[in-house]
Amino acid sequence: SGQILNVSYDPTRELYKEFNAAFAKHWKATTGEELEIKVSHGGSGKQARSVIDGLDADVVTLALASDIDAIAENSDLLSKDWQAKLPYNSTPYTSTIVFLVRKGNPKGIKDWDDLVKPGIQVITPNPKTSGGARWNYLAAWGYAADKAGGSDAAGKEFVTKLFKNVPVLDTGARGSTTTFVQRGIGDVLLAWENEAFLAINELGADKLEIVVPSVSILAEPPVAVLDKNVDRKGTRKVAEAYLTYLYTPEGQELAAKHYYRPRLPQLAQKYAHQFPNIKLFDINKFGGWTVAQKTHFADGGVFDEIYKPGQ
Amino acid sequence: MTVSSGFSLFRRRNRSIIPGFGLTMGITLTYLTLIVLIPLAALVIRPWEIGLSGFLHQVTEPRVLAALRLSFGAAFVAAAINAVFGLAVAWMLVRYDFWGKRVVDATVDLPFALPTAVAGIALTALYAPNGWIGQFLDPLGIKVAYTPLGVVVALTFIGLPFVVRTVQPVLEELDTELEEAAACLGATRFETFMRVIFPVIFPALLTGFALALARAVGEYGSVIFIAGNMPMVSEIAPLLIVIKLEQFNYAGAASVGIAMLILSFIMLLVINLLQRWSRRWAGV
Amino acid sequence: MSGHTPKSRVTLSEPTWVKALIMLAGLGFLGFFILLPLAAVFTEALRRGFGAYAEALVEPDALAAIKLTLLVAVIAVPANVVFGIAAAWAIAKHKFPGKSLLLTLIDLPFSVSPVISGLVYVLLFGAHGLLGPFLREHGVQIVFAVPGLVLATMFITFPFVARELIPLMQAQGVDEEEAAITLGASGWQTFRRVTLPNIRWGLLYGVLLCNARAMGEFGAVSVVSGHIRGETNTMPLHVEILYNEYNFVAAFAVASLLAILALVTLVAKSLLEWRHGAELAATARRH
Amino acid sequence: MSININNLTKRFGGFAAVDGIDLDIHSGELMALLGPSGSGKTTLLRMIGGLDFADEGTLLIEGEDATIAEPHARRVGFVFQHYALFRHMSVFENVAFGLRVSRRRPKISEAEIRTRVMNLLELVQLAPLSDRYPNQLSGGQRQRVALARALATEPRVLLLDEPFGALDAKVRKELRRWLRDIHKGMGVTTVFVTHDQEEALELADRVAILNKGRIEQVGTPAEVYDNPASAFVCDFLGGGTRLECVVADGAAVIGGARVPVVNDLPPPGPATAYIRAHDIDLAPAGEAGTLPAIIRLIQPVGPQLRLDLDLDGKVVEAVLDRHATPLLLAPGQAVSLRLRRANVYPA
Amino acid sequence: MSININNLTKRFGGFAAVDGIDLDIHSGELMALLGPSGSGKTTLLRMIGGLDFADEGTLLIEGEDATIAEPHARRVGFVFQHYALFRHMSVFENVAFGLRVSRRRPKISEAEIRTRVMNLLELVQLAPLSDRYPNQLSGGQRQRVALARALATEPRVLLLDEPFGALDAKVRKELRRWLRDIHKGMGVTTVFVTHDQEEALELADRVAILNKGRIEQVGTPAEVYDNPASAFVCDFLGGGTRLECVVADGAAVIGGARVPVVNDLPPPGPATAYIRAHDIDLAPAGEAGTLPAIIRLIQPVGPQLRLDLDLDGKVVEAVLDRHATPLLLAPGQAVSLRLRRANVYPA
Ligand SMILES: Nc1ncnc2c1ncn2[C@@H]1O[C@H](COP(=O)(O)OP(=O)(O)OP(=O)(O)O)[C@@H](O)[C@H]1O
Ligand SMILES: Nc1ncnc2c1ncn2[C@@H]1O[C@H](COP(=O)(O)OP(=O)(O)OP(=O)(O)O)[C@@H](O)[C@H]1O
Ligand SMILES: [Mg+2]
Ligand SMILES: [Mg+2]
Ligand SMILES: O=S(=O)([O-])[O-]
Repeated sequence: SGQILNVSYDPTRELYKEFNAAFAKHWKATTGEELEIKVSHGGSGKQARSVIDGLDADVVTLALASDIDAIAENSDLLSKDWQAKLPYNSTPYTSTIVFLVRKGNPKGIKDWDDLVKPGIQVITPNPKTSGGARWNYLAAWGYAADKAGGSDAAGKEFVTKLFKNVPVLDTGARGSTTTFVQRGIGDVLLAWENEAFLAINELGADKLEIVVPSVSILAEPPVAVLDKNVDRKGTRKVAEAYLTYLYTPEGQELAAKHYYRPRLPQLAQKYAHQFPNIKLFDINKFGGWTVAQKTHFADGGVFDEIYKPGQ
Repeated sequence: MTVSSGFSLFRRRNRSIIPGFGLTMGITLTYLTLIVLIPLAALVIRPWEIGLSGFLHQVTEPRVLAALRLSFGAAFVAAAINAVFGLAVAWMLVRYDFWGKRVVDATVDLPFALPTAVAGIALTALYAPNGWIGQFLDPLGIKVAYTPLGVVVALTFIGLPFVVRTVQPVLEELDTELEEAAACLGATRFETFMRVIFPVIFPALLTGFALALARAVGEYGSVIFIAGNMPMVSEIAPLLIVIKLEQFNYAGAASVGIAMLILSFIMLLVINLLQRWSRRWAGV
Repeated sequence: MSGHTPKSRVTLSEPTWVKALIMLAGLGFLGFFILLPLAAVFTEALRRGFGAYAEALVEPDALAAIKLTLLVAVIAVPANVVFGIAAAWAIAKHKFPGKSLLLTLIDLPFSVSPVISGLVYVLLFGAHGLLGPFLREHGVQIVFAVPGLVLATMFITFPFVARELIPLMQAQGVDEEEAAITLGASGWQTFRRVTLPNIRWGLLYGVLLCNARAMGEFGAVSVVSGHIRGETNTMPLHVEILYNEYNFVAAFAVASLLAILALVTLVAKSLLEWRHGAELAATARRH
Repeated sequence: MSININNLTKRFGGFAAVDGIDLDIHSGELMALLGPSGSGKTTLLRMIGGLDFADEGTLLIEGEDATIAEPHARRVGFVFQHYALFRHMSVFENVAFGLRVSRRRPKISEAEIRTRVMNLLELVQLAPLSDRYPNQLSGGQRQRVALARALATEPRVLLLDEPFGALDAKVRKELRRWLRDIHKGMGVTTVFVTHDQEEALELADRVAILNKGRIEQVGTPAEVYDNPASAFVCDFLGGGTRLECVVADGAAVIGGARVPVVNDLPPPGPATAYIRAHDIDLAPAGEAGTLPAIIRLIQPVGPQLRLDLDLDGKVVEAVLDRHATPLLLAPGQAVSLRLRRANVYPA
Repeated sequence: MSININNLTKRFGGFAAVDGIDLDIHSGELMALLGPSGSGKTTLLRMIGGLDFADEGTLLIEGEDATIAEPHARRVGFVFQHYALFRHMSVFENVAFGLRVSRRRPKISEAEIRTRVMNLLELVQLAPLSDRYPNQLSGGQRQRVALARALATEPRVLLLDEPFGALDAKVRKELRRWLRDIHKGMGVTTVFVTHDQEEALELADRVAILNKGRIEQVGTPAEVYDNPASAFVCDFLGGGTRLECVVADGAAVIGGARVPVVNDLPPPGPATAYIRAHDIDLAPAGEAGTLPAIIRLIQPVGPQLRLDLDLDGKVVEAVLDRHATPLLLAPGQAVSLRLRRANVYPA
């Protein structure tokens, strides 16, 4: 019987729990082989680092392309053009960033501008360690920059103000959700759309509600096969099938069920009612992940500047 | 007498009568080298690729400095709190009889045994604004969780047993005759404590303080849950190491690690000197 | 005038209000920092009743974590026991130059951040570490696998047994060993029949604490674990995972198991102290 | 500075460690409390010093009731068996301690403290060591520091618990004379505890002999040695060999020999006699009024000759002056014993 | 079972704790190593026992070189000062230990171990306590267990380090006699260390007196007491009062009085004389050949009268027999001293 390891990020726990079972069944049905699928979850950056350091993964399913880029850059596990190997930029599902507020929206938060008002506490994880947080950051930046006619200065000013309103920086998306929901800290949580839905289901529709901003970012969590590992372990076939299965209607159904926006047009349509209609911009606005990562999140990047003393 | 027996004579005259030195020393050094020294050497040589200037640049970044300041500052405050209250606890356990004393005594060691992550989660649950304790502090404007104060709380928790457990035996062995002698000479209870008891337990108190401090400086598991992790404010140095690691900045992570080691070492050295000074009467 | 009430040892007690203040400070401190966190763990664990509690513990991933934790402890603790006894024997029963340096080195892991303790093994055995590539070529996986967890745990708990035994054996001196040797006992017989019985409670105490810490370590193992569900998650890591799945009851249930372990350790320890107080009193009790 | 103890009792649990003791200690006197271990000596001394408080009875110091007074109010100096020196203070600071914490106002000036401490250190011959710490001193030196410290506050009464108990034989002997001299010089009422008979007899003006919390006898060393009031006292003060005897005609009859009795004669009938080793003379075998015995062992010890003699299967110890022993003695030899005197108590 | 020690030396760092010692211990003898603290007694004993190894010199036991032999190969029994009993073993098991770990083959049977241990416990009078643990015993009892344990392996040589050092005076005296009896009964060559002169003189067949790692004198108790080979030995063995004198005409002249010299006379000229307290007689003031003195203090101690006498400002101690002192003495009285004998050494 075979075994593969999927190294993923925090908010996909529920999705892959179900998806793995489904794929194992599918695999058994098509090949007759028993398949055991192991998963590892954690902050997206940490997971990428583990893979680089030798965590023996067959596939990675991370929060953003730059984390897989980092793997390609810092190891020889997969080639730099990994993103071209699967449809839709190797992103079988997408998501976006929405706001989670307390029931009844007591602070009256409607859109991004409300987040930088004095006295509003915003909860987001640390962009240095969390993939989700980087999407949060870029979504806010993009909104402000667009509003000012594409001015980076406006974007920077906006996120600087925004992070002044952040009282707690957890290391991962899940930590932030707990802080917001369980500890009662903050007025608004910036969250993956699927996290927001999950939080409402798991932790109480009576306590929370989702606020959809006017504009947000199209978050594309990518997937990839780690060539070197699968070749060494002889699992290439099953690993590729595993990721391809994400693109099948079955896989897409499961993604949708867990509030990821499906890519396949017919399913996207089927679940359109489930997802609010937001104007979305994508990462290319920032010149792609490689540039965005370097400009904003690398050591000495814009995000670090926000936390320079005396500001 | 042959040469060889002459040699063995020389050799055997200098040996100790208790056997097993070679074997046990061998085991000790081998294990120490494999488990501790080689891995730490790997840490120390890691930043070489960035050179000394790179190292200095890494550790003088404002965020690194702030984190180091927090880690060491909060650890210092926590150790100080433990010194004061730990002394009270030790005193209470040694000098007073009360119901449930044995149980209280046993629980002092809990922070040794309780996993730090569990402690972190539990403390956060308690001190969050809606927690058991936090709900009473919040209206007073006292925020514990997600502030440097929270870091101090977590570090106080993990350092708690050290002071108690180093002071307790010294207090137990403290000859009550000393106090009686002081009383006979006309000292008040307070004078007796300050002039007779305290100087004697001070070295032990210092040891406990140093141990609590050393443990607290590097603590990670219990702190990240309660700290809030705000850069420049409540971000501890070990977290910064983790963050740097996740940025694939190994040299940076190792640099911060080395900076912590060096600072801890200096700090412990100072405390050791202070301790030696405070026990100058013990040396012959 | 002489119808006084007898008092005793007035000279050695504080005024009642001082006494009350000290008790209040001591008990209050312990209450806030020990009792409440402990109560919080159990309250949360039993929030959904005992059924949910038990269920959380027999869930396969939880069982795997428990098994892994035990496995790690079963390897790391005996290794540290052998080391601790050897080090204590060499240090307490013999004279040699550099003894205090050796003592300092033994204490070293204690002042090293757990994160660093994990990091050093990644730097050594990671795919880009000093030895990693070589080991990988030969199919040896250390970090992100059980060996890494064991190594990090060994590092963290390295000083525990030695630290417990050294002061104890130093306080006991070499008289009894010398006596045994003059009576014709061999080195091993001396150790087995004279030294070991004398240090057994101190040793057991050291083992208990070493074990508790080995099972409870979080920071170091978190760095080298890889967090593979059902495979490289120890109990503390599993607690974090459950917690991150919003499965608070299960998280605290597993945590409470660790807390129970801690409590059992402490009860065993205080029973030991109660029955063998004098023997243990010689140890400086530092960890 | 006299001390009057009246029916003093101290119980631990149900057990009376000091059991209704009456004792008067005169002003300026050097009094020994002598008794076996557990006889209550320390307990009594601690009550005098105010370190323990009596369950019953009263204690007057200089006529004032001090039964429940605090130690410092009694103005006693206490010297502990194990010295209880402050380890972290130099010799000087140890002695100065009582002056520094004094409640007297105005505070004693630093200059005066210096003078007084150095005078005391001169007295105990430790002035050159004033900067040392206690653990840099020998046992005898420590004991002297302890004494100087107790004297610094000018106590009315000096109490010492087994002052030389922890010292070795030679130092013990030296310090005895020294203590006697100090006491003579200062004249402070002094009570010391000991379980060493020789020490008590050599040092004290009067000796109180305790047994099981009660006083058996109080008197000068000569009184208690020559005329022990009870078999316990006699035995405890080195009573010598114990032999059965019969009291008849105003003397003790032992194995047919009449032995003069020095203490109050018990009523006629069977009794117990104690014969001290010094009170035995050797005579050639067969002399009248003597007891036949066989020499088992001869041991010259310094100026003395110690003999173990076999008297009807019982070992009798005798001590002779080595230089004054005319007989040529050898083990196995048959000799006669002449018992010079005995202490006799009812059986 | 004789022991021949030849030029034995042991250094710690640069310091010679034992410095070229030669000593022959005869078979069956009871030898005392006597000396002040730090004189190297323990170090020498440990080398004999094989617990330390010499830097120089040789050590023969029964003619065989044992300089570097293991303790068990030497077949010595060692009794440690603080007993070093195995705390976790009963008295029985302590004594049986040496038999159980014996390398003799075939193993000693359990039945035989039982017999031998119980015999030994009978010998040391502890048979009823065989099930107790060391901490349930008194000091004297522990010492006897330690001795029984050392004897169990039938050593050729028994070594004891301050065997009674930790016991109180009374018990110490009892055990002395008991050890002498045991030694007599078993006849095993025995070496014991002590710093108590009386103990060495009373117990040993011969005494070796150590000073600073060297032997000052070896001889029977009477020899070393009567004829101390050096001022150190004389002083250490209770030399008495030290007085300046001049050697002339085969005698010592002290303050005009001629005093017979008992030891080898030093060359004429200034010298130091030691006069023992027992060697002083009192005579009415003004008698010829005497020294005038004034009585400072009279202390009856048991059977003796101890006097402090003032001789030209120097305190001289004298001991008289209380019952044989005809003069009526009082402090302040002027008397004459007749010095019976002196030990004299070059100044
Ligand atoms: N604090 C106490 N609690 C219980 N019993 C005590 C206490 N102090 C003394 N005793 C008991 O009282 C009795 C007398 O003790 P004390 O110390 O006065 O004797 P001692 O004559 O000084 O003996 P030693 O010569 O051994 O010092 C002993 O039986 C002792 O066990
Ligand atoms: N292991 C050692 N290391 C260094 N010096 C030592 C050692 N053992 C003994 N000495 C020194 O050697 C000298 C002789 O010591 P030893 O113990 O033989 O004396 P001792 O005659 O037994 O004295 P005591 O009567 O105090 O027991 C002392 O000055 C002592 O300090
Ligand atoms: Mg006492
Ligand atoms: Mg010695
Ligand atoms: O899991 S996150 O990387 O989105 O925090």
